[in-house]
Amino acid sequence: MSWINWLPALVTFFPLLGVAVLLFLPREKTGLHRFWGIMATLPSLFFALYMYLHFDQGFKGLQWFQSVIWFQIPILQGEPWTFHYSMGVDGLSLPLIVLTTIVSTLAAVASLYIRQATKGYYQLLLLLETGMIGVFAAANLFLFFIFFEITLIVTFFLIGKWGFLGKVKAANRFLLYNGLGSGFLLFAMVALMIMFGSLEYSDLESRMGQVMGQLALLPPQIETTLWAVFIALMIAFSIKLPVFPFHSWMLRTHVEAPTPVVMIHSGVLLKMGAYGFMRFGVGLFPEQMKEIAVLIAILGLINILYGALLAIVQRELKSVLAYSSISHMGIILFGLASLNAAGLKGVMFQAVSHGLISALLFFLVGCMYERTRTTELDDLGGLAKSMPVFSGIFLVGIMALLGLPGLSGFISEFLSYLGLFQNYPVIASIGALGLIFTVVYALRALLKTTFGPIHERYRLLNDLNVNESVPMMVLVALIVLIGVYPDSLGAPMQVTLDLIVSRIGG
Amino acid sequence: MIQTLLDFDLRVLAPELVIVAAAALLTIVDLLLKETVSRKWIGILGLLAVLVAGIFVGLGWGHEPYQILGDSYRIDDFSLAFKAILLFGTALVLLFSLSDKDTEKLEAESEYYSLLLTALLGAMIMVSSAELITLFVGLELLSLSSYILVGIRRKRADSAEAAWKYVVLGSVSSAFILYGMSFLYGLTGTTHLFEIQQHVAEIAGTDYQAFLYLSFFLMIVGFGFKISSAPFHTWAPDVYQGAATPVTIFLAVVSKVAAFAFVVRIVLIAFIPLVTTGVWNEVISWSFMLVAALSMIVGNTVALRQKDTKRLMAYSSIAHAGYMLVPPATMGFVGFDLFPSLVFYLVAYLCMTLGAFVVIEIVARRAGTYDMNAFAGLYQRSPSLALIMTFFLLSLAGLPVTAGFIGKFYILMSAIASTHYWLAAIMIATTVISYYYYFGFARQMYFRKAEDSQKIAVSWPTVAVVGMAVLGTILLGIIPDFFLQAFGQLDWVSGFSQAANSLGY
Amino acid sequence: MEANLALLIPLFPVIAFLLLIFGRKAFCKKMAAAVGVAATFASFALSTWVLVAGETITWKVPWLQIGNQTVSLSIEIGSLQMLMLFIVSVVSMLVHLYSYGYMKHDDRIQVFYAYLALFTFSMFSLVMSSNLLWIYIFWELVGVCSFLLIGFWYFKPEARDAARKAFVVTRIGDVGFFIAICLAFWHAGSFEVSDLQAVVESGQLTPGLITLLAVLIFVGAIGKSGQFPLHTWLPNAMEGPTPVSALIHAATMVAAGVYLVANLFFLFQASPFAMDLVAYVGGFTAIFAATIGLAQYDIKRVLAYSTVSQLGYMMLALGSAGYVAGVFHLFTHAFFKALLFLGAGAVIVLLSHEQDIRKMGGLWKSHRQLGIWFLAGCLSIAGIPPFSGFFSKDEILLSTYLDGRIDLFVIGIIAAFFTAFYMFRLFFMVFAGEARGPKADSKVPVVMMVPIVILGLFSVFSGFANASPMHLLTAWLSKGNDYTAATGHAPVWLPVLVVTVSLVGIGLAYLYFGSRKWSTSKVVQTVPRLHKLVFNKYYVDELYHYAFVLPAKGIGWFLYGVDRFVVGGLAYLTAWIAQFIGRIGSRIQNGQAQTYALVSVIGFVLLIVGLTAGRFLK
Amino acid sequence: MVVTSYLALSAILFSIGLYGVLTKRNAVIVLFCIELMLNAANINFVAFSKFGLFPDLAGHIFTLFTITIAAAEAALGIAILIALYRHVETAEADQFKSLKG
Amino acid sequence: MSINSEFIAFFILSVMAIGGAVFMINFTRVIHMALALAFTFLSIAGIYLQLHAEFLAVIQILIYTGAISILMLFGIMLTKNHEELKSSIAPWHAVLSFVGVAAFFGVLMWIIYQTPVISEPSDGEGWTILQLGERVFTEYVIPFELASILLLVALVGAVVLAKKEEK
Repeated sequence: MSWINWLPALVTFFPLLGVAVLLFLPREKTGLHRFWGIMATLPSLFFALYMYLHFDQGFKGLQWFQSVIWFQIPILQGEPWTFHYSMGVDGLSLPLIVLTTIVSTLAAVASLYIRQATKGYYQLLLLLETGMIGVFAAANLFLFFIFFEITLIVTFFLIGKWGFLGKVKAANRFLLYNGLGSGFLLFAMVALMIMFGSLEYSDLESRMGQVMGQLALLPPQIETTLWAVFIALMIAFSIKLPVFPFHSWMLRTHVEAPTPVVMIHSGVLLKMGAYGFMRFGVGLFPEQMKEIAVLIAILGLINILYGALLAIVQRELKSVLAYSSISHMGIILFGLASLNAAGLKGVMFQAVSHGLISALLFFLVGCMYERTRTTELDDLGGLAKSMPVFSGIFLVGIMALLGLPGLSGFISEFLSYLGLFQNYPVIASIGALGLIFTVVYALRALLKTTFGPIHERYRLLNDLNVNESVPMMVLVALIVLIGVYPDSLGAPMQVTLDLIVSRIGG
Repeated sequence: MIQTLLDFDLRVLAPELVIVAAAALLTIVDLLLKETVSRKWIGILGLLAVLVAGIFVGLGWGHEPYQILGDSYRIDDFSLAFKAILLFGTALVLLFSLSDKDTEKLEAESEYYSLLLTALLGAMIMVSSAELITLFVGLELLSLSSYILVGIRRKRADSAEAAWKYVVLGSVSSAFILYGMSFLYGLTGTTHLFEIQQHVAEIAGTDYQAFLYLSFFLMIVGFGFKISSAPFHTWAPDVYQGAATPVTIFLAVVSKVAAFAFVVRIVLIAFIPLVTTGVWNEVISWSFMLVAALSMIVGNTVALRQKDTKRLMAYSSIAHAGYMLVPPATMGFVGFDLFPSLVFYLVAYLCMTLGAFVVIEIVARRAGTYDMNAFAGLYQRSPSLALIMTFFLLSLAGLPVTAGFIGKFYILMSAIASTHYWLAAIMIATTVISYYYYFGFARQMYFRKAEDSQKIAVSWPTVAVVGMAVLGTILLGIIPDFFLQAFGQLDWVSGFSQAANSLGY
Repeated sequence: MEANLALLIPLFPVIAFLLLIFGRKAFCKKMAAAVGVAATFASFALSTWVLVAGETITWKVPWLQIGNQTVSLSIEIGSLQMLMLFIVSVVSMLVHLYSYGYMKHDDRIQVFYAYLALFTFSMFSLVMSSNLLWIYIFWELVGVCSFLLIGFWYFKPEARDAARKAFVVTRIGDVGFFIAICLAFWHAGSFEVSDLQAVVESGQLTPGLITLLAVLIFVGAIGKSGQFPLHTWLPNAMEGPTPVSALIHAATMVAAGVYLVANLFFLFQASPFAMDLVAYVGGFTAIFAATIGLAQYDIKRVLAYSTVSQLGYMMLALGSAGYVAGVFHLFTHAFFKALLFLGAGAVIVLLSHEQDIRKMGGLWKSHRQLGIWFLAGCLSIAGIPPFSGFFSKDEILLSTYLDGRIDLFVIGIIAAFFTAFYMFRLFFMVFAGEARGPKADSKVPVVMMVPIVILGLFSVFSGFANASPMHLLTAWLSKGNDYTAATGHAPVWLPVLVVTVSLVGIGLAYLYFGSRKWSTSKVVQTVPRLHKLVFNKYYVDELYHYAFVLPAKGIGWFLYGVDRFVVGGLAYLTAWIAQFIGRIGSRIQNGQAQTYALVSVIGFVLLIVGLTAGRFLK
Repeated sequence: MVVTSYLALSAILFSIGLYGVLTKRNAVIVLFCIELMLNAANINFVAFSKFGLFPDLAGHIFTLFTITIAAAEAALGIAILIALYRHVETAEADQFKSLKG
Repeated sequence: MSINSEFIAFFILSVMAIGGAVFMINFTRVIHMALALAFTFLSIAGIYLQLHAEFLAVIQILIYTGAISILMLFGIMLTKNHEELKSSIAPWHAVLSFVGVAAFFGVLMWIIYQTPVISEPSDGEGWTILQLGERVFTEYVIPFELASILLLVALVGAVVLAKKEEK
C-alpha cells in the first residue's frame, strides 16, 4: 500500500480538477476554456500511459489496487453489507482506460466547433471523462454503477445542449434507454449484493466460484436467482452495446450529438457494454455464458448482418456510421460467444480498435459537416479534390472500418471470427457475409463522399487545419500501430484473459 | 392503582410542551401586536420554538423507552428519530416562510405560523403515541391544521378549492380510519396498542380474523390517504397545487413523514401477531406492496403529462410514497432491518423534495406562473440555482451520487431480498419513466432560451433552506455511512415493545 | 544473413511508399518517379540475387499471442516464391518506369507512385509469407492497392464504380479464403503453411474437411484471379491507369490466385474434388472469357478478358495436376500480358486516350517499333513458337491431356483458337489499315518504350525457361516437392495441333480484320442473338445486379422499414403504454372530489376482495 | 340481542353516508354525510363497548372524542365552504373542479 | 332471537335512523335532506341510550342534532345557489358510486354475518359519567388536552377562513 496505488484514482479524478479550474474562469473567455479543457485531460492521459508502461504483465489480479470501506448497511443478523470504494487496474481495464484518456483528449481538442457555452461544455466533458475512466478503473460493482450513471447523466446534457437539430429528442431517448439498462444493472447489482454480501470484483469472483462449485447442493432458487442476475446483466450491457433490438436509441444519438461527444460515445461509451460483458458476463458467469453462447452468437450474427444491411441503404453519412457501429458490435458478440482465448481477445481488441476508428470517423464527419453543412450522401461527392488530406485520412478510416489488414480493425475482427470458428463454424461462416456487406457500405460512404465529380459549391472548401489533422493523425497512428503490432495492445491483457479462459474451461 | 399524569416524569413531554406553549404564545402575541408591526417576528419566534423543541428531542436521546399513561405518550428511539425529522422539516418550512413574500398569505401570517406549530404538534403526537385515541386526535390535529393552512390564502379560489377537497376527502379518510379502529377496538376492548397486540394474538387464527382484515383494510384507506399513495392519492395533486408552496412542502414532507410513522406504529404493533398465522405475508404485506406498486405506476406515469410544476411534484411525491412503502411491505419476509432504509429514504426525500419545491417557488414567483416554462433558460439566468435544482432532480430520480440514489438502492435491496422481484421490477421501470419528467426540468433549464434574462435574487433565509437541503442531499449521498451507522445503532425495536415503566391498562 | 537481405525486398517499396505519401508535397514529379523506380530496382536486384542464390530462405518472428499459441510473422522463400518475386520485381520495376511516361501530366503522380510502391510491397510480402494469415493480410492489401489504383482518377464516376466493384467482388472471394484460414487454424493448430501441409499429409484431417478447405481457398483464388463467376470486376478494373492494368490486373495481383493454389497445391492434390473444381472452373473461364473477348471493342477490355481467359488456363493446368505448367504459364503470361498492356497504353497515349479499337488503325505504318513488340506479345499469347506463350500453353494442354480430361482438353484447344483470333483481331484493328480516329502524331516516349522492349524480350525468350529438353523450370520448381510426379510424354501431334489451331485463328482474324476480305457484319447478322449475348458479356453483370445487388438492397430497405416501424415501434409502444396509463390516471383526476372518493372506495373494495376473498372461499 | 345487529346498522349508515358523499351535489350535504359516516363508526364503538369480546368503557370515551373532533371538522368544513363560496358563488360540489389533470 | 322490548326498541330506532338516511338520499330539497339527517342523528342518540351510553346520548343530541345540524343549516343558508348550474357529474359516476358502495356494503355485511361476535355483554354496571370522567382525566388526559388544542385550532381556522374580506 503505497501512494502509487492511488494511481487509478488519480487518473480518474484528475479531470475534476479541470472542472474546478473552469469554474473560476469568466464565462466569455472561450479560448481560455478550450485551453484548460484540453490541458485538464492531459494529466490523466499521462498517468494512463504511465500505467500502461509500468503494467506488470505477469501479475494476476488487480494492480494499483486500493480499497477503502465506503459505507456499511447494517442488517439484523450477521455481517453488515459493506460497500467499498475500490479501484484497480487489470488487463481488461487498462487498455480501455488508455483508450478513454486518448479519446477524451482528442475529443477535447476536437471540440473546436463548439462555440456556445464553452465553459459548461468543457466542464461536462471533463466530468464525462472522469465517469468513463471510473467505470473502467472501478474494482467494485457499486462504484462501477455510480460511474456508469454519471456518464449517462453527463452525456444527456452534452447531447441535449450542444447537439444538432433533433438533440432534445435524441437526448431523451438516450436517457430513457440507458436508464432502463442501468435499471437492469441495478437489479443485478442488488441481487448480487444480497447473495454474496459484497460487490468487490475479487469477492464476487471467489464467491461465485464457490457457489457454482456446490450448486447441486444448494436450493434450486439460488440457481434461478443467478440466472436472473445474469440475464439482467446481459440485458443491461446489451442496451449499452447495443445489441439488436435495443439499438434504436443509439442511431439518433450518433446523428444528433455534437461531434466530440459522438467520438466519445461511439469510441468509449459503447465499449462500456463490451467491458461489462467481459467483466461481468464472461468473467463472473462463465457457466451461464457457456449455455447462452449460441444465443449470443446468433445475436451477434443478427447485429452484424442487420447493421450492415441497414448501413447499405442509409442516405446520410452519420447514419451509415451508426449502423456500422451496430454491425461492429456484433463482432464483439461473436468474440464473446466463442469463449476462447482468441475470441475474448478479439472482444477487447474490437473494443479498443472500434473506439479509435469510430472516434476518427466521427471526427472526420464533424469536420466535413462544418464545411459542407450537409452529411447527406447524395449531396456530397468529389471532396478529394478540394480536401485531399481529409480524403486521405477518411480513406484510412474507412479502410480500418472495413477491416483492412495492417489496421487495427482487422485484428479485432479476425480474432473474433477466428474464436467463433472453433465452436460455431456455421454461424461464423454466415457471419462472414458481413465482411462483404461491410465493404459495400463502407465503400459507398467513402466513394459517395470523396470520389466522383466535385460539386461546384465544394470547390473552394478549406482542407483540414492543423488542429484537426493532428488529432486525426494520432488516431491513425494508433490504428496502424495496433494493426501492425497487435501485441502492443494485447500483451497487457494476456494474463487476465488467460485467467478468464481458464475459468471457463474449468 | 390509577395513575395520573402527574405520576410520570413529564420532562419527556418537553418538546411538545414547547410547541404548545409557542403556539399559544404566538396567538396571544399576535393579538397584542399592532397591525403595523411585521409578523415576521412571530415566525422567528415559531422557528425558535421548533429549535428549542429540537434541542429537547436531542436531549431525550439515550434513555430507556418511557411511556406515559398506557402508552398514550411514549418516547423511544423510533419516536425521537421521527420527531427529529419532523422538527427539521418544519424548521426549514418556517425558515422558508420567513422569506416568502406571498402577499395573499400575509393577511393571516401569525395564524399561519401558529397553525404550522399546531400541525407539527399533531404530527409529533402521531409519532410518539401507542394508543388509538391519542393517535387519532393527533392525526386530526394535524389534519385540521393542514386544512386551514391549505385554505389560508382566502383570496385565491384555487386555495379554497384545494382546502375544500382536502377537508372532504380527509374527513372521509378519517371516517374510514375510525371505522377500522372501531373493529379493532371491538375485538380487543382496548385502545392501547400493546394490549390490542395481546388480544390480537389470541384472536389470530380464529374466525374473528375476518374482522381484523376488515379493520386493517379500512384503516389502509385512511393510511393510504395520509401518505398519498394510490389509489388513495387523488387529493394530493389538487391540494399541492392549490396550497401555498410552504404549506405544500409541509404536507409533502412533514405530514407524510408523520403518516408513515403512524402507519408503521399501528400496523407493526397491532397486527404483528398475524405473522405467526401467515396472514401477514399473504395479506398485509401484499396490500402494502400492491399499494406501493400502484403508487409508483400512477405517480410516475401521470407525472409525465404535467405542465404545472407543483402538480408534477405532487405526482412525484405519490411515486415516492410508493417507494417508501416497500420496506414496510417486505419486512415480513427477511430479517431485513426495515427502519434504517425507511428512515434513510424519508430523510433523503425530505431534503430533496423540500429543496425542489423551494426552487420551484423561487422560480415561479419570479415568473408569475408555476408552469414548466418558467424554468426556461434558468441556467443562463441563475446558473447556481439551475445546478442546485439539477442536483435535487438527480436525487429525486435516484441517480448517483445523491441521497436519493442510496435511499432507493437501499429500498430496492429490501424488495429484492424479500424475493419480490416483480416489485423491484416495477420500481426500476417506473424509476426509468420518472427520468423523463425529472429531466423535463433540465430540458427547460439548460436547453431552452430564457425569456427573462435577469438574475433571480434569493433572500438569505431561502439560501439557508436550500443550502440545508443541498447539504443533506449531498451528505446522504456521499457519506451515507455516517447516517447508516447512526440509524443502525438506534434501537428501533423499542418503539414496538412495551416500555419498562409500563403497567398496562 | 540471407534472410535479412531478403527482408529488404519488400522493405524498399514500403520506404518508398512512406516517403511518397508523407512527402508528396516535397517531391517533384521526377523525384517521385525516381524514388519509385529506385526502390523497385533495389528490390529487383535483391530478388534476382535471391533467385540466383536459389536457397530456400526462412525467417520467423512472433507477432501475436492467441491463448497459448503464438502467431508468427514467418517467411519462407522457396523456388516458387523466388520465381514470383522475380516476376513481380521485374514487372513492377518496368511499370514504375513506364508510368513516368504515362502519368507525367497527372498532378497526383506522387500519390500514384506511392500506391504503386505500396502495392509492390504488398505483393512481395504476399509471395514471401509462409503463413496463411499473413498471406491473407497481404492478399487484402494488394486488393486495396488495386482498389486505390483503379479509382485513382476518383473524379471519373466509371473509375469510382469500377473500383468499388473490384473491391466488393474480390471481397466475396476473400471471405472464402478467410473462412478457410479460420478453419485451418483450429484443425491444423497453426496458420503456418508447413504445419498445414504436415497435417494434411499425415492424414489427420478428414477428406471432407480437406475438400472444404481447398474449395474455400479456391473461392478466394477465384475472386482474386477473376475466374468465373467472380470475373466481372476485372474488365471494369481497366478504368484505372494502364500501367496499373499491366502490373496489377495482368501480371501480378490477378495471378495471386493462381499462386495461392500453386502454393497450397498439396491441399488440392489431397482432394480430387477440389482438383476437378479447379480444372473445370479454369477451363470454363478460359473459353468463356475468350468468347467475350471476341466481341469487345475497348482495347483494354479485350486484353482484360484475355487475362481472365489466360488465368483460366493456369487454373486448368493446376487442376489437371500440371503444377509446373500452371506456374510456367503464370511466368510467361506475366511478361507478355504486361507487354501487351504497356503497348496498349502506348497506343492509348498516342491516340489521346482513345480506347475504342474501331477508331484505331494504321499504327503499323507510323509506329513500326511499337507494332513489332506488340506483335511479339500477340504471337506469344497466341502460342506461336518460339514465343514464350507457346511453350507454356503447350504444357498446359499437355497436362490436361495427360490428366485424362479430354473434355477440358478440347475446351482448351478451342480457347486457344479464340485467343489467337481475338488477339489478332485486336492487332489488326489497331495496327493494320488506315487510321480511323484521332491521328497519332507524337512518338512513344523513351521511358515508355524501354519497358516495352524489355518485356518484349522477356516474352520472346522466357518460354525457353522450360523448353524441351532441359525443362529447367520443372527441375527448379520440383525441388522439395513431388508435384510433378505424374508427367508423361507428350504426343507429337499435340504441339502441332495447338499451333495449327492458333494459326487458323490468326488467319481468320486476318481475313476479317487485316485484309477485310470478309465482313464481320455477316457473321453478326447470321447469329444476332449470339452476338448480342457475347457482346453483353453473357449478361453476367446484369444477372448479378438483379440476382444479388437488388435483392440485397431490397432486404436493406425492408429491414430499414422493420427498424423504423417494428423495432422503433416497439420502443414507441412501450412509451405509449406508459403515457396511456398516465392518461387514464389523469382522466380520473377530473377535479371532482367525489370522483376521487369513488376511486378510493373502489380501490378499497378491490384490495380487500382481491386479497382476502381467496382465504374465505377456502 | 347481539352486536351483529348494531354492526349491521352502523354498516348501513356508513354506506349510506359514503354514498351520499359520493353522489350528493350540495356541498353542505356532503359534509353532513361525512358526519353520518363518523356517527356510524361511533355506533360501532358504543356497541362494542357493551357487546365486544372484551367490553370496556373505552369505546364511550373514544366516541366522546370523535364527536368533539367531528364537530370541529364540521365547523371547519363549513368555514372552508363559505370561503370557497365567495369565489365560486355556488355550493354545488361538482362545480369545484378547476384543479385537475 | 326472541322478540323483546330491547329488540323492538332497537328495531324502531334502526328504522328511524336508516329511514332518515334514506330520505336524506332521496330528497330533492336541501333543507329536507338536512332535516332528515338530523332525524337520523336523533335516532342514533336513542341507540346510545339503549347501549347504556346515556351521557353519549345527551352529547349526541346536543352536538349533532343541535349544534351540527344548525351549523349545517346555516351553511346551507349562507351558500345559496344564485342559479341552477348544470351538473358536470358524469353519468357513469352515479352508477359506479352505487356499485362501489354496494360492493363495499356487501363486503361489510358479509364479514359481519360471517363471524358474529359472541361474548358475554357487559351490563354497563358502573358505567357512570363519573367513571367516564375519571378515565378521561387520568388515562386519556393527553388526548383530552390535545382535543382542546384541536378545538382552538378549529376556532382560529374558522375565523381565519370565513371572515369577510376587508375592503
